[in-house]
Amino acid sequence: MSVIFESSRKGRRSMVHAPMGITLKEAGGRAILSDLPENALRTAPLPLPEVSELEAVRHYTRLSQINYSIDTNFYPLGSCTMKYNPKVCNTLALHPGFLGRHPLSPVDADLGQGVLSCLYDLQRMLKGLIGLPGVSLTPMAGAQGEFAGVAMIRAFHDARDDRNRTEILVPDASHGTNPATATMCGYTVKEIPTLSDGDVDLEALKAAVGPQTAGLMLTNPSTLGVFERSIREMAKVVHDAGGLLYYDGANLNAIAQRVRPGDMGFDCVHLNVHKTFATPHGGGGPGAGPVLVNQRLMPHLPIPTIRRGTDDEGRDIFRLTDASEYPQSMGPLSAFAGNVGVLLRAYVYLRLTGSNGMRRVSEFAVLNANYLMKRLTEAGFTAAFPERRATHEFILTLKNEADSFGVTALDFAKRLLDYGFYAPTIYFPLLVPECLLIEPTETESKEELDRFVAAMIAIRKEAETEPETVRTAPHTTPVGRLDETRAARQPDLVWSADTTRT
Amino acid sequence: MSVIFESSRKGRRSMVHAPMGITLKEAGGRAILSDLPENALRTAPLPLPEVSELEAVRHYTRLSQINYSIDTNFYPLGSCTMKYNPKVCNTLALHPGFLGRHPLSPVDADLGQGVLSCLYDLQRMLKGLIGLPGVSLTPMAGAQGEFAGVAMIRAFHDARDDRNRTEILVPDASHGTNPATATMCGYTVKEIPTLSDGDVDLEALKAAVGPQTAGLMLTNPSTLGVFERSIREMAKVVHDAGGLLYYDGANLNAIAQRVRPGDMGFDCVHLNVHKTFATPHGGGGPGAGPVLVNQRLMPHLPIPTIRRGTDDEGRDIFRLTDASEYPQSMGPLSAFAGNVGVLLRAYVYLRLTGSNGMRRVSEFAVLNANYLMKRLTEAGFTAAFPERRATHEFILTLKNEADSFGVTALDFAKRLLDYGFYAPTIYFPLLVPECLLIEPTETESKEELDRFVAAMIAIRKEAETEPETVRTAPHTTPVGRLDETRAARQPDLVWSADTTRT
Amino acid sequence: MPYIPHTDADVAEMLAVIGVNTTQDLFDEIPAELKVDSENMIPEGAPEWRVAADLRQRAASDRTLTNFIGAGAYDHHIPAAVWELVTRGEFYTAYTPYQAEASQGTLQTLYEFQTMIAGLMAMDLSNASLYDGASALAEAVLMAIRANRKVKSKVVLMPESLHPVWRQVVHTLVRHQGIILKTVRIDSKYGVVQPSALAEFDSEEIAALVIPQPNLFGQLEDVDTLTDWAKARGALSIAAVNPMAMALLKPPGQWGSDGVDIACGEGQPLGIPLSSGGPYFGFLTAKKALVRQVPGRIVGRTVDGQGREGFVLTLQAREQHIRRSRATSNICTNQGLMTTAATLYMTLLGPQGLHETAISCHANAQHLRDAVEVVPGVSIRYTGPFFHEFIITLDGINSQDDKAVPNLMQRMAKKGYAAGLPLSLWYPERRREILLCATEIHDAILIDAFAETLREELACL
Amino acid sequence: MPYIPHTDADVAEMLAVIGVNTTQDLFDEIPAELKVDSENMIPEGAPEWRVAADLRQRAASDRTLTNFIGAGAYDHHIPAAVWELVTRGEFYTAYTPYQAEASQGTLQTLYEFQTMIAGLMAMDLSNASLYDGASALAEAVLMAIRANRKVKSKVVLMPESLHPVWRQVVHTLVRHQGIILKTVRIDSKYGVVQPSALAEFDSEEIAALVIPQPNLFGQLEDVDTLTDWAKARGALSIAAVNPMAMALLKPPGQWGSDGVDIACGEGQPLGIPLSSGGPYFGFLTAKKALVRQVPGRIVGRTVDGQGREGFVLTLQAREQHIRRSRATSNICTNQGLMTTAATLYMTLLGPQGLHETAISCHANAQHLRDAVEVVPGVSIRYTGPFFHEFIITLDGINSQDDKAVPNLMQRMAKKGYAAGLPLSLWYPERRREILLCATEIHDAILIDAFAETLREELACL
Ligand SMILES: Cc1ncc(COP(=O)(O)O)c(C=O)c1O
Ligand SMILES: Cc1ncc(COP(=O)(O)O)c(C=O)c1O
Repeated sequence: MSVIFESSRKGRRSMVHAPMGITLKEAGGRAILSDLPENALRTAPLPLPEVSELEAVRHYTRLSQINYSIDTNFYPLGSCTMKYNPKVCNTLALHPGFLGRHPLSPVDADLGQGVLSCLYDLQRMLKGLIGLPGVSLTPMAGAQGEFAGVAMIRAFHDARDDRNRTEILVPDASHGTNPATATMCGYTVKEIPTLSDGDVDLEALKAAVGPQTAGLMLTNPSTLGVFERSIREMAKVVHDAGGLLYYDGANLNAIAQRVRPGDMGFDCVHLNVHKTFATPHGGGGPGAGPVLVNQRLMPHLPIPTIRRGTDDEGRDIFRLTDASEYPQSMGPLSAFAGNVGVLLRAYVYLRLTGSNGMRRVSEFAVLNANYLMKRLTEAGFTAAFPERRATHEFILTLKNEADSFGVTALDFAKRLLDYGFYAPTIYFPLLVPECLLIEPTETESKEELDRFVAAMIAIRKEAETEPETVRTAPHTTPVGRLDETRAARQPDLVWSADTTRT
Repeated sequence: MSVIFESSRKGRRSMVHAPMGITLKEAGGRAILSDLPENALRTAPLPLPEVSELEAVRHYTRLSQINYSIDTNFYPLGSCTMKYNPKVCNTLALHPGFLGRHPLSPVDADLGQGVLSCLYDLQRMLKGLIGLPGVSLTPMAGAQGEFAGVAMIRAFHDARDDRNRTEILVPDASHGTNPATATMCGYTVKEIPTLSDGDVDLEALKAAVGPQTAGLMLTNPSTLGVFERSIREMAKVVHDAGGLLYYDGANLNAIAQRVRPGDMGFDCVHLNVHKTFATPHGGGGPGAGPVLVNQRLMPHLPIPTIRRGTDDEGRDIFRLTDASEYPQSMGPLSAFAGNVGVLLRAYVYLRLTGSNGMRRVSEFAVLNANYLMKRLTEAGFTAAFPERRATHEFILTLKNEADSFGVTALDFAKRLLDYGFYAPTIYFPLLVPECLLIEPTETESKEELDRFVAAMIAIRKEAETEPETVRTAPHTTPVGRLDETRAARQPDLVWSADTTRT
Repeated sequence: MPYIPHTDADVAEMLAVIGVNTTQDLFDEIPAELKVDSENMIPEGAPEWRVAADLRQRAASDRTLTNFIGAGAYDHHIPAAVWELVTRGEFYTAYTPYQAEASQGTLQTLYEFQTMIAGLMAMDLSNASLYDGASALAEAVLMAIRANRKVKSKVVLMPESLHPVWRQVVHTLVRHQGIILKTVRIDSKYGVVQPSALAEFDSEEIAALVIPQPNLFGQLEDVDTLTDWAKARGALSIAAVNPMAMALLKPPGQWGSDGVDIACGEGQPLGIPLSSGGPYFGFLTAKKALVRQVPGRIVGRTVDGQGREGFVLTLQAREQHIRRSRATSNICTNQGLMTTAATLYMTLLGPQGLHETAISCHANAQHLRDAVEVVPGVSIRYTGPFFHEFIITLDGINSQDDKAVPNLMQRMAKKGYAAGLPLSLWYPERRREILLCATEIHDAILIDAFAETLREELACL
Repeated sequence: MPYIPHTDADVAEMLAVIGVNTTQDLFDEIPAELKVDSENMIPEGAPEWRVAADLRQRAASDRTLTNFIGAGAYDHHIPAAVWELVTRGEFYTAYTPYQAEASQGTLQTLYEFQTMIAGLMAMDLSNASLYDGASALAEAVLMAIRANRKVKSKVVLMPESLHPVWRQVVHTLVRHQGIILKTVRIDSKYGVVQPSALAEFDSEEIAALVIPQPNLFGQLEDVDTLTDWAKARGALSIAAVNPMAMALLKPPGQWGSDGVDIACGEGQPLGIPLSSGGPYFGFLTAKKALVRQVPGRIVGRTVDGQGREGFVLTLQAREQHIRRSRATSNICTNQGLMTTAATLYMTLLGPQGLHETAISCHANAQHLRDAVEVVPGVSIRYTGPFFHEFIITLDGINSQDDKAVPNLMQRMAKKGYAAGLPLSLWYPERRREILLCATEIHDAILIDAFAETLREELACL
């Protein structure tokens, strides 16, 4: 589709969005600005599109229609937990009372208690679910939760003047945000290899830990779609060396209400509410990444958190904590209190789903993944860890297909789009060649999974008989396979009137 | 797409919509029903689809995507005024305060004044716009407004014991609702022919009126897209014969704030707020059809209307009138007060657009229609009334094209769909052969009109060079040309599990 | 501040193409003496922010009471997904689906709606909506008169227990066609029609009988007897029902030995907000034999040239745009979007959810009755089975006092309650009676608090 | 009550395929001693109607005050079309657009966003969002340190007039990388940085200078001088600006002789609701030369095999999923949907609408200043140009009294006003000062009523 700027016409506008109801010229123009020095004013024209409201509505409605999304397609993107995002969570979070409140608006027993009581309740629920006593909701996504976690680990060591711990350990299958976060916190990163059964190599871990170890970052179930069976031993190894354990909660959907990261021995946890608690991904965000900690990290939590107290008249009141209550806090992570609107949606989800419901969530997430893995392996595909149970996700390796037909995981992924499915995660984790990381989630029906299996089988057939069809896929999307190399070599990042294209 | 019932699976459900949060069995089942006689209870299973919320969301999201609509396509459907429906009208009408109010909720100076004050203001605005002193907002669409109007005309004659007026006159180009309404009100219908210049045949009208004439129903501008120039004479003819004049307001967009139906001599008017005031058509409704009347019809207005008064403490109060205040009312037309939510949207539109804005609406609606007519006739198409100004719409006759290429108005219409345009109204009015009634509305840009002209030219070219393409259109829609004859001959109106199709 | 995209340059170009100097010239066929200038009662246009601020304030001032009123409009929870989807632009801004191939979304949804509502009523078929329940009943009466070729009479019977405004609407809409509406009285203990009341019409030719279920007072009519009585007399039977109730009670298609001929009603309980009374939608379902007498749009399934299934408006020969003065009705625009909402509502609840919602309404209404019955000064007006509403009598109130109940209602409103509908609104002499309603959202806590407040306020009287 | 479609029959079939007896067997790799039962602090699930009723009540209890607070979050009108479109499922429920061909809606919107925000800042390019303004500034600081190869120092200067929480967030996020943050003081009359304050750093090597515009107090900094000073010192300049202000004020790309190197800020004023502080979004724009140092997602335009234009995530070699520990940032999920809202906001307002909105904010802020200045006991704290907020001093209040201003605020809240931000929140010693803000929605009537109430309440002190 043509970009919005190409529809722009000089002088076109929506007068309902003229704040004074008249044009600037009619209003007396620049006179209003007489107190501003001439050289402080903008002279460069505002290069925004000039279109009518109808043109804008049409343009963005049509753009939306060319997106795949959970609301329109099965979206088995591994590690991303693309489950149904209940509409009611959005509807309630958009209530004018929640939307209109300024973050610094006065708080007393009659004011601001709606949103703060929800956040307080959410804090309590998360503590129960994770099995850790301290919580801060403020991180704005998983990666910021990771930052908060590792920064707390650092604050903990620093507070004890234990300054020689310079290293963070991560499994080689870890998500890229783990090592990137460790770097941001000033650590060097050491990768621990994975055994052929998918578990972390415990011996290698033992060999790697030492007085330089600040901590270990771990996902469990891991990004390989298996549960680390020796988690208790691993925790002991790290703790014995004086390090702390960080839990990356991206995969919580597999174990919610069954195993608590706190019980596994983790000192610190982040959650992705945009995964486990079904808040929308919005084409890239916003999410929220609350962090939970045990007693020893509690003093270092990022501020603010929500506390319950009483006002001068003895009435219950929920309020934000301030720096004076957390003198050892690692600091604030945002200008206000994080992605409150996202947290509200997660809260609604948890209220609806409830304790028993979350247990069913993990039950059916795991059932769907194991069923899908079994159907696909029976159909001749190769699982990366065939001897293991799938968790909420599992990995196929298409190495055989690549070798036999010259059709790669990327080609399969693109061809799946033609069949109406979003593609699984590809080429992650890096250690499994030609891999697809497939996560169906609990909200998909058996029929949908069966359709996916049928599509995979059909594509393999095509790979055999007409590989070019697969190699040049997709064919039914609004554009064909896009040239990523060109995009990176000749970056075209903003539109301009004189950009011409062939 | 498969119908929702085909996705149904026995026992599937969304538990969040179980009102008690538990299943009926858990709740103790039929015990609750012990006070209801067994033979009063339903035993037939409820034949509703059993799907998950995600399946429902996907199904109806996808269904929506295969609709053309104003938000996605130019929709030049003549007589229907498919202009942009401002989003803000919807957003404000959906405010919880408006949505949650029961129609019989108590009204006093502190209660219910929000919605009633809006409706009262709307009544005032409409009176100004139309130039008539009486109004009732309650009719739920244009056709019900027509019923109200003709029933008031009848009530007027009856009240004077003038019982021999048995006939309603309508032009032969009139909309089908006009004669159908006259019948519902117990009148016989006489059609008045149209002259070749598009005006009603004044001489024929003179010949037709008489003591049997109850009234004349007229649209001006007419459904032929021209302004009846002799409207004052027509009014005189009918009035002199003791009949009354009814104005069908479907075409008000052409003359808003320029000519008032009251000044033309009409006694009674209905408006289509879903045309002139941009409330959505919703795939067929709801609309609203307020009626306006002059002094002599006022006692007969449908109830309720909104009045301003004072309460016991002297405070201003808006309230609904009741039958006791309108003893000669034609009666109520709905269980409550009509389509209030639609009227609120119209009110918001009028507040935004305002007096001067409505004048610009008619200015640009007429500019667009005349421009489009000129461009198309210059391109070789035949206007039905080439000597006349277009109003907000105009008629092309494709008789030449049908004769030369064997390609009909229907074929053109279907082929336009392939070009991304909804089709104009076809074969209405009936008196113009192979006609397209084209109404662009003021909210479309010149570029969009130019694209439409280009498509029409391209299709005529196709009609010449590859007529089969046009005759078998559409080709790019989710289904091809549908067999309407079969639909009517073998009606398949409800889905059932054993309906099989080839 | 209208929504107009034209730039000055556009206007100049367009005028040049047309060959006129100003846009005013385009209006030169309008007689000069008719033209008006813009002055009138419409205020100047305002920017969006200003109108939004004003309207939000007005909406907020309609503070919504905890509502115990039913009487034809019911306060159910609507799953959020319903209106999130219904207001999608592609549904919301489409027209009546004249061009079927470009309107399959709307058409298929309507076909699914027809299937669901016909199934709920256990009838053969349905149209695609009428304006509201009251006007749908009027259309059903007209349809019955057209369809009944067995009897010559145009007498239609409507019980006293039918919603009085519905009776008036029917009267308004059918009176010009020679139809005679007669009232069947109800008994004073059960609030329903007894066979003896029907017997009064034994000697008359009757064209149709209207049967409400539940009736205005929430009481259940003996629908089997009424349906069979009509049939035996050669009259058509017309059910006027609450669709939510039909998820629990026997549906009209199964009343009596053979079911009713036409079943209609108000669709509001199926996912439509209260919204001060509208837009709602009327539904009308019928036996197969009557299909060509049905008013309004009907969607049918058919195939395209390649045999693919698709949906179209069908049987249009019944309608005003084809048959003009001989159409089955003058209806054109109906309440389409509301049926989209109802389709989503029924789909999301599903058979079990809808059934349980109806049961929950009933259970809560029982609780409400029990809770108010023990309030001193309150008694239950009628005996016999009821569904989700019932009448109480305030025994302590002077039956001549016009002000007592309205005052009580105002005081209850100050406490946050719409405390039921005073029956005197429609029956001036029934000054001590109030119609109360509960749905699935009136749980025990809410009801007990309400009953307590009622007790307090009655004690102050 | 989870969202799970499985029927009992489905489960049985699926277990049979897998070859286990119960779903519990699927968890058999989890050490038994780790397994917990469901008891914990999460309550039982509830049906939608019950949760909705509770949440609506809580939301309504957050009664929204007429708001005169700014301080980093601004109360603008948002055209209704923005959120009607943003919440369409296809935008709302898509992931980060890894599969470009199935995500052109999101990708093209982001490309348009990048173009608009870069244009507003008069910078060469933009990323596709960061978390919020404060964290975007931290990323900008990290980026400047990476990019500045001219100086070896890691000293970054931030003026005292920069939002204090932003300063803390920057500190939190950059402190572990050896970066030294130093504060540039402001003068007490104008509330801005003067050349003399910069002169204090004349002998130091500086890596970057942060320049807020307008600053926390609403005052306008002498951005040209500051930008040129940085350039002359070999430091990179980082603008931290309010994007609404940039529709009126000179944009960072044109500050000084050559523009700043990086311009970032809080996107909330561009169509994002206040919502208790989030989700908002941070934006970051830069000069072309710095493109490979930019953190976060970037969308680029390219072509497919047939030469059709399309959009992809690009320059991914900067990012954590490729470069891991050597990435430009750890950010993964950003605030995508918020930029969709901003794109729509900027599109609907257009160049004229945005410019006029900024002017209207300014005009109303002037009116507000004039209206409160004449209230006895109120004086204006700073001299010099400002944009849409400013500080007042309550002269009558004892400067040692901790309670006076909070009490006043509470009383104003009872009258329906969020009467500005007490500066003591961040500067405990500034007990008599309040930061006040007006936008386009604070018209003269609203402001005059506010000033009158303030007068009354101050008179009672
Ligand atoms: C395993 C894992 N860790 C961390 C993250 C980062 O979370 P976020 O994208 O919320 O920053 C992800 C997200 O994809 C993930 O899958
Ligand atoms: C000229 C004319 N009259 C009357 C009507 C009927 O109005 P409604 O559809 O609102 O009942 C229409 C609608 O298309 C119309 O175009």
